[in-house]
Amino acid sequence: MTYAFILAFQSLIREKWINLLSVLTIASGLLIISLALFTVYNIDAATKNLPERFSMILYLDNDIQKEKVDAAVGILKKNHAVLSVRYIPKDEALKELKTTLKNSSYVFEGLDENPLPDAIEVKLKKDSVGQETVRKFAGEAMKIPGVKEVDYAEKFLSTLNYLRVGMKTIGLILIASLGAGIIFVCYSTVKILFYRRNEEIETFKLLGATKAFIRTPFLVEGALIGTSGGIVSLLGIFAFYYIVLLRLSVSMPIFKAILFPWDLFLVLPFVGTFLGVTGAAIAIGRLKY
Amino acid sequence: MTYAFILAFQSLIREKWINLLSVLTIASGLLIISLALFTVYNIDAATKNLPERFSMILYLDNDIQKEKVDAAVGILKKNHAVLSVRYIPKDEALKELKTTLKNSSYVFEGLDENPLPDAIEVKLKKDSVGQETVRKFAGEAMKIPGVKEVDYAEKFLSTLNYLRVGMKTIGLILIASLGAGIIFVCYSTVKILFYRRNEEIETFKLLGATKAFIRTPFLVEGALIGTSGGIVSLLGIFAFYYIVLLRLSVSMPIFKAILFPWDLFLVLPFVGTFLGVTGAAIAIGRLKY
Amino acid sequence: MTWADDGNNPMIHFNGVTKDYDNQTALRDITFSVEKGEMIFVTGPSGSGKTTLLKLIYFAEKPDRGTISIAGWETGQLKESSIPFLRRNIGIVFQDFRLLHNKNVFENVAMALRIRGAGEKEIKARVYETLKAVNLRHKADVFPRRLSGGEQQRVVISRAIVAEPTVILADEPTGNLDPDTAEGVMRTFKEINAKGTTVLIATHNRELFRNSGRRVIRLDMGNLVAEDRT
Amino acid sequence: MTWADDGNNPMIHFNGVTKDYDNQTALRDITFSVEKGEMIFVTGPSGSGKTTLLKLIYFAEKPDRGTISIAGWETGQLKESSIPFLRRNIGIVFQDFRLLHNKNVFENVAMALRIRGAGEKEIKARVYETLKAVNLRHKADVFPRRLSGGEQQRVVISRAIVAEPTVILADEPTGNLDPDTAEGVMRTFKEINAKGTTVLIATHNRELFRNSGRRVIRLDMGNLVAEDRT
Ligand SMILES: Nc1ncnc2c1ncn2[C@@H]1O[C@H](COP(=O)(O)OP(=O)(O)OP(=O)(O)O)[C@@H](O)[C@H]1O
Ligand SMILES: Nc1ncnc2c1ncn2[C@@H]1O[C@H](COP(=O)(O)OP(=O)(O)OP(=O)(O)O)[C@@H](O)[C@H]1O
Ligand SMILES: [Mg+2]
Ligand SMILES: [Mg+2]
Repeated sequence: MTYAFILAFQSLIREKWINLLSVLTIASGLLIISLALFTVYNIDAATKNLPERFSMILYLDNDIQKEKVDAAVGILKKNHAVLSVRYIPKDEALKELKTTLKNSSYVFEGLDENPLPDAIEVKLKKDSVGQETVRKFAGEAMKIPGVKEVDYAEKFLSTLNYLRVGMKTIGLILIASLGAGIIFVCYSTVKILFYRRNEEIETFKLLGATKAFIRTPFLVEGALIGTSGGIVSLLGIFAFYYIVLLRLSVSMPIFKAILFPWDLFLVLPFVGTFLGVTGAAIAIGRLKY
Repeated sequence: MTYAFILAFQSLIREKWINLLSVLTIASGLLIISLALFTVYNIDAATKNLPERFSMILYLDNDIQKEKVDAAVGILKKNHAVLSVRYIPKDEALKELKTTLKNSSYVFEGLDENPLPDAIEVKLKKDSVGQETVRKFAGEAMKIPGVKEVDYAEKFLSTLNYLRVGMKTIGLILIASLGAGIIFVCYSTVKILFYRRNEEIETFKLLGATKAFIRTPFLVEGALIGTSGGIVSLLGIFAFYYIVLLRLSVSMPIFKAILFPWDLFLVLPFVGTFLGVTGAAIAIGRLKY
Repeated sequence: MTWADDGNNPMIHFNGVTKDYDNQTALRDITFSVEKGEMIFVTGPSGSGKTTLLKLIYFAEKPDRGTISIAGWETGQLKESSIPFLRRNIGIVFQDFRLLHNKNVFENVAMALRIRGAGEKEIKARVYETLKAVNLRHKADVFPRRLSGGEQQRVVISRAIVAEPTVILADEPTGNLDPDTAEGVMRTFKEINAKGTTVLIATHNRELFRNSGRRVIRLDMGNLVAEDRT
Repeated sequence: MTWADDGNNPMIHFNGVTKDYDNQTALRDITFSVEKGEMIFVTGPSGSGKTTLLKLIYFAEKPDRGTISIAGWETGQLKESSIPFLRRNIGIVFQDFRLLHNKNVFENVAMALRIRGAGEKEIKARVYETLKAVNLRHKADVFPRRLSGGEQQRVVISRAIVAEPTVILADEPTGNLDPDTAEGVMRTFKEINAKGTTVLIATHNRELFRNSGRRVIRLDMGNLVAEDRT
């Protein structure tokens, strides 16, 4: 067993070119997959809380009575899709509008009557923030007595939808193709290593070596190459984080919002080991005497 | 010379594993560089026209005389940084505000006097849209007689700045590291090929082969591997365009705005050839008798 | 699994063995036996099938017809997983040497023992001893490509005998050796044979078996044409 | 560049040549000459320096002391770029064969002509002719690993003679050949020599030069110990 390690190390040193190439190929493959996962992870985290920002405004009839408002709020609160309901009297609405217009607030200076209607703000549960459900909900809300008009951001909804679909599509394509690529690299690397030492292996067999004796150094080698690839990709991820992300977030505060899942990336060397051993095992295949 | 091609093809077929690996590695390297360039190209195209959207509003004193406005416009037009100047009388400004507020336009229903001031909209030349220049310009504009206040979007400027710096940084890092990577792959591929055939080359030399006779098949091989890599990456780019981009743009119209520089990508196979031959030449190095 | 000394079976027994390659018959209907502890020669012109005969004995080729038994093991009924263990009882001097070019002389010879799982101390002692026997102790650290043809051949001989196998198969073991060195090697084989090891030597160097009193099997174009005692 | 027949220079001339390897002297102060059209033997025990002497002649090694001239060319003053052209005048039978294992027998022999830029038609004609001379015409399409040891050796001999070089260097050319085949090969060498080609054969097979009347150079531990005519 120790001799298998000696043989594996000897061959790693002897074939340094091809090994370096394999390690770097595997590393960059894992790196790109990680970056893809990292991006997907962040987009996902960012969009997860987006639905909270979505709200609908129900404008009520002019001079509506208090009881009618309470009844409407009651109906809305009973709806399963609803997260929260807030009644906004017209005075409050005017104050808000003035804040929104900021510099131009003198628009309202000469105003002596509030032209705004009373309104109810409704926030929906995360799951219910979709184009279909929202449209349906709006239809139902219109039927509530006292509701004059329903207003919400159509565009927000469609953008959210696009983001999710686009992210899924690109992410899946990238990860699937790169995953296949890495397995292929491991496979062909060991295949080459194996093929190169065909003659040596033949001699080993003729001298009476068991299959395990021949196989073990290759598996060890595959494991070492895969693990190294994983470690290098981990270093690459760290470099990416420290050199690129941290630098950028100094000048661009948006980057501070980016989440960096350490624990997820620490698994990279092990993924490398697994891929390396698997590739090696497949490449060696069945030995025959 | 024809025999060199025969030898090169024989060896390509014989060493199909390592060659496939190299071709795919080079292809993916070129593909990623292309995608990076493609992204940079598009961000660049998109941000190139962003400065056009930037404008400053100079609010003028209440009840300002026509002559004073003309004088101010004259001073502004003389400034080198200025692209266009537009006088917006307060009536026009109110109309615009009403359009902007759309649904809530009844805010202004009871209004009998226009509370807005007259204003001048100034657009700056592309080159002058930067945080420093704009700040300086605003300072100068405040000194013009009749100008009460200068308003512009600070945030827009800083975002534009970030976009440019961030794009440059990430793009440069990506392209530099991948470029080095591809040269390394070509180099080490041919190095391996060369090293594997060390014994064969030794025999060739002893039989009286000239250096050119030995070298040519390797250069041909390097060229073929590099070119194949380039072609595969080109196919990859096309696949990316047709499968990913076109699909997405059906559901997400934003993607329709993306530019696809065909002519730029058609150069890929030649880049591959060049890299392959260069790598091969470096790897063979000086032959010695 | 070791070779049990199971009664009175001959060490090597060929019964009507035929071996075809792609478009050629290398051996045709060969029948012969080698007794335990015998020393026997196989001779014949170039391409007559000597190496093929040896390959059949160490399971590198399978017979197309006929049966072969080695120390009582029928090759046809042998499980694949037993082959390495049976091979450990055979020391082979390959005609094409089959040295490991990325290992030095010591490691080349030691490999025969490592495969058998021997300990470091035993390996050192025995490898140096056999290298001394073929007069190559001073080349232990050298890589095969830096050896002369005859020196390489002697490394192969060392590797074949170092693990003290039950049978030694030597294919043209003196092709690259001068008469004096060849005689030394033959003396070593005789000593090993005297200790009970079965030795089979394929050669066309008639000097090796002239007047040795040993049995000689003559092949020609794959046929066994004569079996005689010199 | 071809070998001009420039007057009365000997074909091969060694003058006080010494060759050291890492920690060992392979040849010590060797002086001898081979005339044009001569056939000469080099003999000596295993490791005595025969192969090294041949390597010096075909520029695979450089002498550490002394001078070597081949057909009037001083090896010390030779430009590196001339080496391949000089080598084309030398046909070499390597002791370790140096066959191209990924090319069949025909291509192996043809390589000697391809390197010289010969045309396809000439290549076909001459390769088949030489293969016939060593009795291997029927193995033209076979890859070297599927040949017997003696067959491989004959392919190497074919390759050495196919381009009709001015000098033939043969290193143990009959080590894997039976006496009859060996005699056939020697006859071929003699025929080629009769046409004016210089032939130098390194061997320890005394049969090859016994009673041949040719000059024999004897090496021992790197020293030239005797030069005699049998
Ligand atoms: N793997 C193979 N595939 C096809 N033919 C083979 C193979 N090995 C040997 N042969 C052919 O079988 C015949 C016998 O070969 P073998 O090696 O047994 O001869 P040999 O007696 O050892 O000859 P030599 O003295 O030259 O070594 C030869 O004609 C050879 O070409
Ligand atoms: N490349 C090398 N590096 C170091 N030592 C070498 C090298 N080549 C040969 N030697 C040593 O030089 C000595 C002479 O070797 P050479 O090959 O010339 O012997 P030889 O006469 O051809 O022997 P043989 O009959 O066994 O082929 C040997 O001891 C050998 O080990
Ligand atoms: Mg043989
Ligand atoms: Mg020699």
